[in-house]
Amino acid sequence: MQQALLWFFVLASLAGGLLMLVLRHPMRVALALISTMVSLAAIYAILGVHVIAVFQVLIYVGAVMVFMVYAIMLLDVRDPSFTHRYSGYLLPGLAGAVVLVVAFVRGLAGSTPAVMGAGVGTTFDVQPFSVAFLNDYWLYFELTSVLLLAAVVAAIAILKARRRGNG
Amino acid sequence: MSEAAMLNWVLFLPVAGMAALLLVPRLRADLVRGLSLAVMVLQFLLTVVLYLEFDADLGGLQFETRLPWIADWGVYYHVGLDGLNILLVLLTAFLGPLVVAGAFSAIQKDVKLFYSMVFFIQFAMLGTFVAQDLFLFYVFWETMLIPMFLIIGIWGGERRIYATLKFVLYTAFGSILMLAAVIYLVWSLKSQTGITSFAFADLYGTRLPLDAQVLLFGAFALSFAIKVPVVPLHTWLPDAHVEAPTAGSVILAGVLLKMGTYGFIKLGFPLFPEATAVYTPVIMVLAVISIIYGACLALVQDDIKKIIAYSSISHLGYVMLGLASLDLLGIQGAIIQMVSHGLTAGGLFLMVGMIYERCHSRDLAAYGGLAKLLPVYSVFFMVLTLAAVGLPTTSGFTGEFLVLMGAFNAAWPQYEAGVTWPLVLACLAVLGVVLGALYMLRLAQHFLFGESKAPHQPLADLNLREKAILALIVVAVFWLGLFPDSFMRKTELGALEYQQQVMSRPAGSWVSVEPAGGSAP
Amino acid sequence: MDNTQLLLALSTALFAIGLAGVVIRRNLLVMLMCMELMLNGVVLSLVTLSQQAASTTGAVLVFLVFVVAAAEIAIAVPIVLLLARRKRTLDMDAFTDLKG
Amino acid sequence: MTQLLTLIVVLPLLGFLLNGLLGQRLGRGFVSAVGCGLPVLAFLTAIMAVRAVLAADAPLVETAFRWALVGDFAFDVSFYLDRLSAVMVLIVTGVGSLIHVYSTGYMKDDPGYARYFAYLNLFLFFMLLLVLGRSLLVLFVGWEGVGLASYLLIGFWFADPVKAAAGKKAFITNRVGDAGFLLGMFVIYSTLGTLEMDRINAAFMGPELPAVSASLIGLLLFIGATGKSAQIPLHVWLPDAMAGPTPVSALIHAATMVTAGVYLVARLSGVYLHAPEASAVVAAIGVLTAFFAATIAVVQTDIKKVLAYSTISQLGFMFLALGVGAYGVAVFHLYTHAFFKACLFLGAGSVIHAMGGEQDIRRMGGLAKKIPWTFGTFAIATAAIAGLPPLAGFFSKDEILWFAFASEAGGQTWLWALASLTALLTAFYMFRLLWLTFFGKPRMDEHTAAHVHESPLSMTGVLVALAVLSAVGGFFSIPHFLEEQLPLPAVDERLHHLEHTLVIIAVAIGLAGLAGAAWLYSGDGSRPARIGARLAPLHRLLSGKYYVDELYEAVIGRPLTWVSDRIFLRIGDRAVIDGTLHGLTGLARQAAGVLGRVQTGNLHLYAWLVLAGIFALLLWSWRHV
Amino acid sequence: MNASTLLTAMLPEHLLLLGILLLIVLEIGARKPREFLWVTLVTVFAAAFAAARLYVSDYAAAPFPGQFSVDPAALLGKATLLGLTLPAVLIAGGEFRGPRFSILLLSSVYGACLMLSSDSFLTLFLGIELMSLPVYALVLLAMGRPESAEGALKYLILGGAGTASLLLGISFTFGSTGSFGLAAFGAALAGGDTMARAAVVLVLLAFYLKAAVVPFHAWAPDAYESASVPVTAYMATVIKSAVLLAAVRMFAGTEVPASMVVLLAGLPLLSMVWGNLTAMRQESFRRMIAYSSIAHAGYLFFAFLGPAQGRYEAVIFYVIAYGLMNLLAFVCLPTGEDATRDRLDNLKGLFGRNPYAAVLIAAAMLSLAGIPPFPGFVAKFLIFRNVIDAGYTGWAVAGLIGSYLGIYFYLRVIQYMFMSAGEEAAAATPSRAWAFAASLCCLLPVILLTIFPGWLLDRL
Repeated sequence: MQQALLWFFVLASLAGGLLMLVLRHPMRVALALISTMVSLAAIYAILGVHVIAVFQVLIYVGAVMVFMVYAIMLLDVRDPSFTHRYSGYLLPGLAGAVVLVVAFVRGLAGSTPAVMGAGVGTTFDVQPFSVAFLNDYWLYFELTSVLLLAAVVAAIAILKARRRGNG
Repeated sequence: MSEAAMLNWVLFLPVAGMAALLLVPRLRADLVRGLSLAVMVLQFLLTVVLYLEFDADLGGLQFETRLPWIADWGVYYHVGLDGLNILLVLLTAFLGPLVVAGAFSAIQKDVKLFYSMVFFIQFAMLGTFVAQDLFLFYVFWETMLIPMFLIIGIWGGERRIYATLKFVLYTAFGSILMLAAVIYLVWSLKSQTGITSFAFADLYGTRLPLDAQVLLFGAFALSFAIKVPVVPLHTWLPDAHVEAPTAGSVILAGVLLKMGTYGFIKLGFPLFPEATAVYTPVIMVLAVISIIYGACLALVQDDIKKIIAYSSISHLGYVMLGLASLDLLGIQGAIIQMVSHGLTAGGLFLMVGMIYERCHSRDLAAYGGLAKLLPVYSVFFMVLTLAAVGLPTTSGFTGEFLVLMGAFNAAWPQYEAGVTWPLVLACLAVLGVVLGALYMLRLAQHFLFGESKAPHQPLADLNLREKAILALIVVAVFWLGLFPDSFMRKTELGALEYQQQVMSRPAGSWVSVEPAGGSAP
Repeated sequence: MDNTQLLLALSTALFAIGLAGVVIRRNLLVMLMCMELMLNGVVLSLVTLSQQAASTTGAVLVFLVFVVAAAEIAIAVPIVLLLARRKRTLDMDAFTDLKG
Repeated sequence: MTQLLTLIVVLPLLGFLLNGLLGQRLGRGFVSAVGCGLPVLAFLTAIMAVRAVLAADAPLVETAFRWALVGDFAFDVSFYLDRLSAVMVLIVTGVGSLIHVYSTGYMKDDPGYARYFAYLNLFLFFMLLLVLGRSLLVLFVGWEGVGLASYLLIGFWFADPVKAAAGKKAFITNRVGDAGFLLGMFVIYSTLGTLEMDRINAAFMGPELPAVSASLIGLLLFIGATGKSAQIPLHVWLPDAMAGPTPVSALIHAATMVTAGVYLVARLSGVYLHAPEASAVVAAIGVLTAFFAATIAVVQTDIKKVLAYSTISQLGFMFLALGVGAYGVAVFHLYTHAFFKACLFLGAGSVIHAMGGEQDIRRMGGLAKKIPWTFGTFAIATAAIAGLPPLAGFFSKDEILWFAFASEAGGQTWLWALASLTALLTAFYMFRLLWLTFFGKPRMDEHTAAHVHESPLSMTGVLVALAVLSAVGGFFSIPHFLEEQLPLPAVDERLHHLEHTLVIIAVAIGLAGLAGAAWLYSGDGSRPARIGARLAPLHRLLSGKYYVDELYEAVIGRPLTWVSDRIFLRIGDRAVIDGTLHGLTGLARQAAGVLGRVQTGNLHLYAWLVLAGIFALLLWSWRHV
Repeated sequence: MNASTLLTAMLPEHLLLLGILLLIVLEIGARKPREFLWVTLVTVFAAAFAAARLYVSDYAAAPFPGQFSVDPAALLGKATLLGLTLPAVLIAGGEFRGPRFSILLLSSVYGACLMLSSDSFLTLFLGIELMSLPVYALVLLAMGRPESAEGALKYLILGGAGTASLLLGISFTFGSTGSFGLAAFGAALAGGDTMARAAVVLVLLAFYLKAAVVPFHAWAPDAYESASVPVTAYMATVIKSAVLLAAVRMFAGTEVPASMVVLLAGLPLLSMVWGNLTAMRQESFRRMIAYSSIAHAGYLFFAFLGPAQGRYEAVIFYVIAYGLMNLLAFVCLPTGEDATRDRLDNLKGLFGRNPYAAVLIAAAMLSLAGIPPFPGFVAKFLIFRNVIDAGYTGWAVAGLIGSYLGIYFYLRVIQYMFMSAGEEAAAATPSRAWAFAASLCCLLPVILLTIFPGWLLDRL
């Protein structure tokens, strides 16, 4: 059952990814991406990595994609990129992607990760994760805040530049 | 000042000169000129003292300074005089004031920069000659490109950019491969003995397998041969000479070209004796080709500077021949020939510059019968022409004669042993003597004799400054032609050491080291 | 093919599809989303492997990736807005002023 | 005085320096005093030195200074005076001094007076270096130096391109010879380890012969000699050299410099004695040169050209003598030739002077009465060169013919026959010259005729002195004087009885030449024209000088220029070398363009590059585990 | 872990953070826009000084074991990066209103410093991102250049691809070694299975991309050209240096296995050739420097062929020499409209107008070309010496020939400045005190390194 679900979500996320390449309107692409993300969250849940699954939904779908959708709606300009979906590098790009996937799959199929087999522990429950994060990894917490701070300043700078620029 | 420090003084005086020039206001051109001349004269005088103090009976280095420079790599600031460089140092210091004085009226643009560059190149050239550390040598060797690039490029003629880029790119290509060889050589020394050192003295002791030697020598030789220049690597020279301002040509012909031959004698041959044995036929053939090819080309040029430029190729062919002959006569002759060529070609370029300043043409056909228009000029020109032809009593004869004799002397025993080609080469080289007369007299003929004409008349004959410059050169030319012995005393031990370094190591006695690992791309 | 390999394959596939999307799609916003898809693919691989090893570090890294992705989008979208305002188009092929 | 020889050499050098540096400022008096005084002083010093040599009966050796020391080998500048060089040094300084004196008259009005004397003194300096040098190197210095002085003096009137070109031609032709000389020197050094000529001779005279072919050395040095002494095939420069002032022709191109080759061979007789092949070549070249030059001289119309070819011809005689081992005889002829040829040239100079610069004998005639001193001396010298007894030329030429016939060291009948024929021609063309110039009706224009006048005393005096020497010089037997140093070759006993016959033949030849010329050129001048018309092709060939110049130009000159210009410059330098370089830079430029086009500004492409890069790297790294 | 270690070990970072916070406060508090450049300068200088001071005292500590540690090598790297930032800040004087530029710059430097101290891939990843994200914005902040947003976007998207590749690589590294520690990379490099190989390739690729190695270089010319001069200078020097120094840290003591040599030398060699050739035809100074930096990335990656213990020495020296010289060129560029200021044509006749600047730019170009006696030569020598020491003579020769191709376009700049006549109209540019100070900042160390390269080399 679980395995079947896993397969289902694997295929669903793959389908979502592929759809992103072919759908015409950005909004539909966004929806495809969201479906992929949700499928991935489901996979994480199946794997038992609940914290990540929750983050996936909250941060990606909840924050990032909402932001994207907002941007899409804001920029509802009709231009050639809506009618002509593909750049001049369609064939090389697809060929590249296909051979890359084939290479990855064939290359990695034979190799067994050294970390195999530990299975799911309690590591990924919310509480142990939070404790570990704040005890052992608080450096990253700090750094992340610096990063976000910088990103905010950057975003503001860009927006202000737009206002000032154009000249 | 202590004895040893004096060489450093000589070496760094141009740097001090540059620094002093920085302080002079840009528009005080006369002050710049005067200061430059004063510094150069001082440098020459100091060099003369050095020369006189140089003890001809001591082998090895004198006035040696050895200070750690990049201690971590075993690189030392190591300079000193020996029999091989003493004359070239003297020549460089001698030409310095003449170059400076010769440019007094010719250079009116960016005077300060010009003299700074002259100082710069003087520094680099002296440094190359006196360096006893391969790294230091290489640094000086390459540094030379910078001022020359600017001198030709800024103050040169119409196609100066082409000429100067050609010069730099040509030379830099050789240097790049030499750099690889330098690194490899030092690495070999380290892997053999555990010593990390760039000192010539240490590197002479490196024992390399023949195939490695052949490659390394090839890299060194390419770099040196371009600088000499040896046919067929010579085409930068005529262009550079033609486009360079007078001072540039004088430096180029007077000193810079000797870098190549000096490189051979100081590094190329002694570092790789077995490879030298392999390459000697090639070098001798190329030297003879240079002699004849350069002479032939000089014969059909219409640009006065080009004639002298091609004659330089021919004359330096003699130097190469002498060096490769490994006969003491040839080596000594080659050293003298280097100096002699510096004097004659330098002097001729100065003279061409003087006429160019007056008439703004280098076209041989535009001139004629200058002997009537400019009698004093013509006398000097004739003397220098004849010195270039190698007429006895001039320096040119001393060099050519000893070189040819050396080459022949080296070839004769081989001939008796049944190997004829060296003798054939020596005989062909003698042919260069005839060709030399042919093209130089053609120049003098068109230039000085015949119906009087010049693009710009009336012409003022030489002024006192110009006379003084040329008189000094002429005196030196005759001095070297009539009494070379005093000079050759100073170089004899150096020449002997060189000869022994190259010849004494019996083939096959070297210890093999591991061949280079790694794959080539 | 066991699950780990299946998921790794999926992860690389998503990575490749995302990259291909950047190559072949002309719409700027779509390109951004394809970039996100690449990151998603990578996250999947991270999660799979950390889950196998029960590594908290891996989970922390995934969290960091999320934050970085968000920050990247936060910067990218304003840039896209700027470009769109300037040229009234979202066609990447229109933005080839810099070249050579 | 111990440095006597050095002094001889230095005196003219001093003259050169004084005249060259100060002459222009100090005026003609000073120039004349220095220019003539120092050579005369040198002559006197030379006499003292020669007396010392004769008194001591040993060569005088002096070392001036050490030129160079390489390894164990010293190149010393040292001087060597023995009987041979004594003869030479006396000729050089003696005749030289006379010509200097003559020049004061001849060059009186020339603006380059000081320069002229400076050059002349310089020439003397180098000539003395050549003659006195002990080592081949010093000799070579003088050898090239006289070439230089000759070059400068031929081109003395440099404004005329033809004259300047003649100077260049002389220099370069000499250089060709010098190349041979150098090679010879190198062979000697490489095998014998010395360049000092007495040692070289000694090496070959010693009990054990050196392990080198004397003929090789002999031939190489002889190449040098052919250059300097204008022998076939390097004879072409001498006639052109007549472009210089006439006293120069007399001194350099007749009396002294051109005999340097003869001197060299005589000096190294030790080598040539052991080089029968080389000697044979010398003799053959000598006699052929003598003959061909004589034939050309027959048709020349320029007074100086006739003398020039006669000089070549006479030099040929000297080489013939050298070739058959009669070194003393060669020097003897050199010595007599110096007198009569100098006299002839100076006489010609006097004629030209009188004619206001005219040199063409077709426009002369009947000068005998107008310039009697010149005529008289010229006639004596002509008779001397024609070999009429008892004048100087008779003795020397006769001995040459005899040894050419009878010497055991290479005497051949055909040498004698050809030489005798040449002697006949010599007598003929010399008397032709005499006749055309001095006898018959004047053929010059009125204006010139009116101005014909005898030369000043400084010139005629010298002419008389030389004429006297030409007349009596033969009584001083140089071969005898040099006997102990340069023994005469053995003569085939069986031929001894022919000696007197040959003398008679020789005299007859001289007279026959005289008679022929007299018959042909007395009268209205129609006879030569008729004969000339009948032998038109031959005449053309002879006046074209056998077209040797043209041949050289076609075989060497033009191909050299062509190869240099077309092959070396255009193909070698420009097309191949620079072409390759420009090709490479063009390639780099093009590559830069292509690579620059990859940067299209299109992000899709950039991303694709990343995609392709990942794939390629992965694939490569997996393939090469 | 005690508080003082925490404070001391991260002192440079703390100072930077302090500066950032101060600037934010100031921006919020300021009534009208002001530059606050002094704050930035003092911050960078203090941080650089702190790093240098700690380096001199041979400080080493691990406040977050396995995540963040400092050692002298890292400290010297940080001091270098911060020192190189200083001139970039100086020439930015007067160009940006408001402290946002400063905040972004400081954050970016913060990230760069972080990379040099990272012990785990997490820190490295955060460092790279923290370094890159603000730069995307900085590129865009050029005054009056409509294309700059385009450059920023290209940089961002390709940078994102690089990030993804890095993360995939990290995950594979973890998969094959079971560790997120930086040392795992060495293990993966030494290991032979396909996943380890993929991990190495993907991580390396991210570094190649950030350092602009062909074929992952394409963003660089566009981004460099679109950014303003100080930002280009910053990108060309500090970011490139940080990436390379981080790579050295990541490679640590691992010798490159023979089978990986082509991977590590092939693309860099291609980079040299590509960068040097393409640079020949550029007409924009910044674009030319971009291609030059692509070539230099090639040289720098050659250092990894050499023996492990020489790598750091080679890279740090190269980075210092290269960075100083690059900055020297940038700070001496004539002032003016940003869009025209870096046209190479604008440099024509510079010597006549401003000899000081022309001479310094010339020196910089020659140094970049690797012509002695400038430090660039010593740096190049060091790298190729290491390559030959490791036995890869063939590669060294190829690399040297590749470097030869670059000489021409550097000389072209000198040719423009000294040998071509410029319009005199452009004359009389006032020499700004900021730029002069910046030039001194670079010049003094350059002189020191030119005359006594040993002074630094002996200390490495």
